[in-house]
Amino acid sequence: MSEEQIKNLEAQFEARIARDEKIEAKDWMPEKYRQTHIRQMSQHAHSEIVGMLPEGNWITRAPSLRRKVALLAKVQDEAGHGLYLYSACETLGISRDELYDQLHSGKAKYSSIFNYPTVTWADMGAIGWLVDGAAIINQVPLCNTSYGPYARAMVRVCKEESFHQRQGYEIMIKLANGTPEQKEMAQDALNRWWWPSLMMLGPTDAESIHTEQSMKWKLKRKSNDELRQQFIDQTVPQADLIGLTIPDPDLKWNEEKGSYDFGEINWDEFWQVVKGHGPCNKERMNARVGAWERGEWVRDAAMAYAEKQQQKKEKQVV
Amino acid sequence: MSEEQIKNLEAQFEARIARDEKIEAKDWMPEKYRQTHIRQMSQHAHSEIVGMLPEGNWITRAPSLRRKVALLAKVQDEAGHGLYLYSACETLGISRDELYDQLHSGKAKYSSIFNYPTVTWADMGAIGWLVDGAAIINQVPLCNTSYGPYARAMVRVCKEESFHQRQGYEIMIKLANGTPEQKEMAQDALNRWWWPSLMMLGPTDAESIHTEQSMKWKLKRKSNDELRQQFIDQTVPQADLIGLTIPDPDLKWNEEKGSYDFGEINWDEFWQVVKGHGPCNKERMNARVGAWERGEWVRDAAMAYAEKQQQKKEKQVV
Amino acid sequence: MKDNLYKYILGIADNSLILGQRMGSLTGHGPSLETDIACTNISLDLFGQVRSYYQYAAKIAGDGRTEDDIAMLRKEREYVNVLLVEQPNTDFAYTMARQFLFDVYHLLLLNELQKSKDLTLSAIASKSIKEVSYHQRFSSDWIKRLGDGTDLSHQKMQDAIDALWAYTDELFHQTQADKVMVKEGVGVDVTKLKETYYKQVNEVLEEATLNIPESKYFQKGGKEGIHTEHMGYLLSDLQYMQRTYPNMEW
Amino acid sequence: MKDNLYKYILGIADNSLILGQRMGSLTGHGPSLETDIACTNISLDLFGQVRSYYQYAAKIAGDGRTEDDIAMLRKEREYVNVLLVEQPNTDFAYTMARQFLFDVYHLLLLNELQKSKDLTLSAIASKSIKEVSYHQRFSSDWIKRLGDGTDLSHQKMQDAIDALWAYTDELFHQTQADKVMVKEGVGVDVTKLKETYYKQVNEVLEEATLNIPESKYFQKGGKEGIHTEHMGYLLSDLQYMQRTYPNMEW
Repeated sequence: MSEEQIKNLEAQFEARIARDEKIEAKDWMPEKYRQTHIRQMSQHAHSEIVGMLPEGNWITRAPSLRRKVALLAKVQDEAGHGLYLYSACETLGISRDELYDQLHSGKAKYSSIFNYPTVTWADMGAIGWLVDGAAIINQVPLCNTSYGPYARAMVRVCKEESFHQRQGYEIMIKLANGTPEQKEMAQDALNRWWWPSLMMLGPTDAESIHTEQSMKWKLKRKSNDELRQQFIDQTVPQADLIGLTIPDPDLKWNEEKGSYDFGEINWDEFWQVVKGHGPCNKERMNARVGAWERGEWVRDAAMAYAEKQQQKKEKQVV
Repeated sequence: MSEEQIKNLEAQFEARIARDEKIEAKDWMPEKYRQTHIRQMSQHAHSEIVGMLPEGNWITRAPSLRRKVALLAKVQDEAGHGLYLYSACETLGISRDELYDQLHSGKAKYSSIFNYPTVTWADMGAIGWLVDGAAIINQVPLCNTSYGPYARAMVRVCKEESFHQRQGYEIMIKLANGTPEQKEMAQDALNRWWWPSLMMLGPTDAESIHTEQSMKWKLKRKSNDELRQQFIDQTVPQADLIGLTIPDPDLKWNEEKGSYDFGEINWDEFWQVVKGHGPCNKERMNARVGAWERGEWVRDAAMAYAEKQQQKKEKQVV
Repeated sequence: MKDNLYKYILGIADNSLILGQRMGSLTGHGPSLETDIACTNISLDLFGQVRSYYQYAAKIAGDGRTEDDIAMLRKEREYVNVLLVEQPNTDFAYTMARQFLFDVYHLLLLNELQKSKDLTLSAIASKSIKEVSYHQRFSSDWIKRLGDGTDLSHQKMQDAIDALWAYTDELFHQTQADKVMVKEGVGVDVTKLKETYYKQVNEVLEEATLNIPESKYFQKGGKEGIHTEHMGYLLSDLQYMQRTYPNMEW
Repeated sequence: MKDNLYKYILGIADNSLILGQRMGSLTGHGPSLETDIACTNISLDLFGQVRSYYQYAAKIAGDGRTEDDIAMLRKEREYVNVLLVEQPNTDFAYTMARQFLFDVYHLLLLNELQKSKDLTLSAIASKSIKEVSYHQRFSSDWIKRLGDGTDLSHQKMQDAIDALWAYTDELFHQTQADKVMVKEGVGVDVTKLKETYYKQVNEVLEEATLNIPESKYFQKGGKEGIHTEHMGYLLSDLQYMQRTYPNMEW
């Protein structure tokens, strides 16, 4: 194709997006669009998969059968989200094995929040309430993103995430209304997860790359700082309602701007975790890589069996 | 050597034993004496090593620090016994690696009692009281056995075993005098360990091989049935004293013979366990073989390091 | 009757509890995302069934204990699951072999339990059959895939079957409570399931090119609460929260 | 003062408790009988020290709690051991690296603690020094053997050192209680041990032909009771009996 032809295609492509048309897998798309989507969607898929680990840590120890069932169902949903998102990603011409390889080699990122340990049962509440809460704020706009397979996956993901978020908050309500020990456990979890949750919404706009392009492609509709403000404004009253205290002495309502002012985020910690030196980065990667390597003979066997079955069928046809 | 010379040596050898002289490693001995001793001593050593496993199972869960320390010390003593006994065995010209190989391949036996699981904390009491109790009855006569290195090892072993036995009984006393739950735990442990302990003293005299020869060499001084009777007569009053019931409805004092009559032992169970089909035979062997295989690179490294150090020394001398 | 019914319910439910716990602990660590989802799902189904059984048991006991008290506050000697289900997740072959050897039994049991005179048990059984049929399909498929996959997978699956075989016979033992409940028309006579069980199991093993173990030595004890040494550690985790924070709502 | 002293004692004792628990669980599973004996012995020494510390802590607390209550009935968030000692027994290289990285610190600490104004702490320290010197000799020897053994052992030991290095810096953090106790002449100023620590560690690593990790990223949290995910499982076992059978004598 000549440079002009490409420019032409690009212009048509951008016009389609501007008209809110969905781009589908078979459609022409600029290479950068493809790459950006692979990066973001796979990062999202990896986050679901790695995100199973901190919650999986409490499955054997859930305090009641009801909670155990709910936790299992939640972690299973996350695996399901991983599955749709990997599938959506594969429509862009990359295989699941390549995607795993990027995760296992450290080339692909996943949400840093999952590099914190789940220390008590209350963390199951805090993750649902805060982490899923922040995730929803990030993700709801993606239900209208330009790439069709991603948008459709996100519709399903968001519906389930908001169920998880309510479930997490409900765990916190129960603890906050429980014995003094339970209330303390809830407050402690909020103390530990609050700041990492704010960091989940990404670096400040000044530090954020990719944003402008992402806005155009509807991979992003608000800036990180806007999303963070939205999360805080939504979450503070929820904490108040159940008598828990946000661990930020600088937090206060700003009548004028109609939202909360809040304290300085420890960005050094953020970058340390992003760069692979958070409390559990090594554990998470060891768990994923370990599962993958231990599973190799199983996957090989499944492949070999499928081939044998195929051959048998072919023989029968002959 | 001529046949006559050998006969002569054998006669002298038997005479020395008859005079209660100790045979030492460097002395001439009949091949059968050597083999029988290797078999018995290694079996004894293996029993100490495998015997660490059922008790090791409760180290992380001991109910008090005092008991945890005592249990660690006990298991460490068993490892120590293993060490002396292997060393004594090595004096007969077999290497530790060969002995391990016999254990790991299933060629060598170890005491069947260790193929039962330790199900509750009370089993730590029952093992000390009953298993070590039965072991002592087996072993005390060996302090005067004819082979010097074995006899000397046994002096040390027996001293420690009788400490362990008292310690085990003391655990049972505490439980028997404790809460109803604790007393029940103690009784349950007695119920489960009683019969296997009786079996520990070996098959009935009618079924027992090697006995006559072993008597002559002072590897054995009383028959299995005599030892069993001694164990029962010694243990029943100890159970009575702390209010526990021996789980044998046929047990009763026989005034005439001055000892207890007791019920039928389930010899089918005995032989099933001996043949490798007891509740934990597989687990025990997997644990030992697993530890050995996982440790191979460590032992190789220690060897390589020692060689390097040796070479350095030699260089310095040059 | 009440006491025997209570015991009878636990005899069924404890198997699902312990197997559910084992499967649940694999979540996130399986050989593929698809198997992870399936194993989590099996765990979820089993715990769902467990809740129905223990809620009923709690009602029968009528002493104020809840489903969670029954699930998490008994002593090890009071759990009456078979030894099979408490065996560890040694590798994926063991996990699938354990699942399969239980599923075949489980489905046979539920098919009969549907006919129980006890309407609650019969209802739980009916509700569970669809789930357990899926479990059995899933585990049978993996027996075949691994048995008739590569040389390595064949060997691993054969090892797993050989090792776990010793725990199959206990499935068909009857406790006193079982016998009473069978007489009452409430319980299933498990001794009658044995032949069909081995027939069905052997068919799958054969299709999977696996040898049917010949050993006639079996392990037992679980139904009398005498468990393997794996059980204590499983319970330490299962009971941790209820023991550490007693009498609280979650 | 009383409260700070209590916290200060736990800050020392909890390290020995958790490391003792880790080492104790290896008994019977080590690479050789000799290492089994040595590791059991280290565990034994550590628990012996733990008893002295907690007995003293119980006296200081003066609220009727015993050494066992303090050892086994706290919530996870109340254990203040450093993260280093709770790291799992991944393999023998990790076990020895963890031991070594702790022993060097431990010996430096006890040497200073001997000079404490608090006579009980000073006495416990004096009594423990000989034991801990032996631990350090044993673990240093293994660092050298594995580091300068075969290629495989070198790689495994380097991996272990690299992985555990991130947990060394926390040894030299001070809590509020630490600072108060230092001022009182009771506690050891651990910040002053840091330089010597890394000097001694590095000497051994060099002799063992190992690279000294360059990472400047460290983990912390243990001293504030925020542990790694390994800790909960360790505590489930440690606390099992005391939680299951409360208020009993053993």
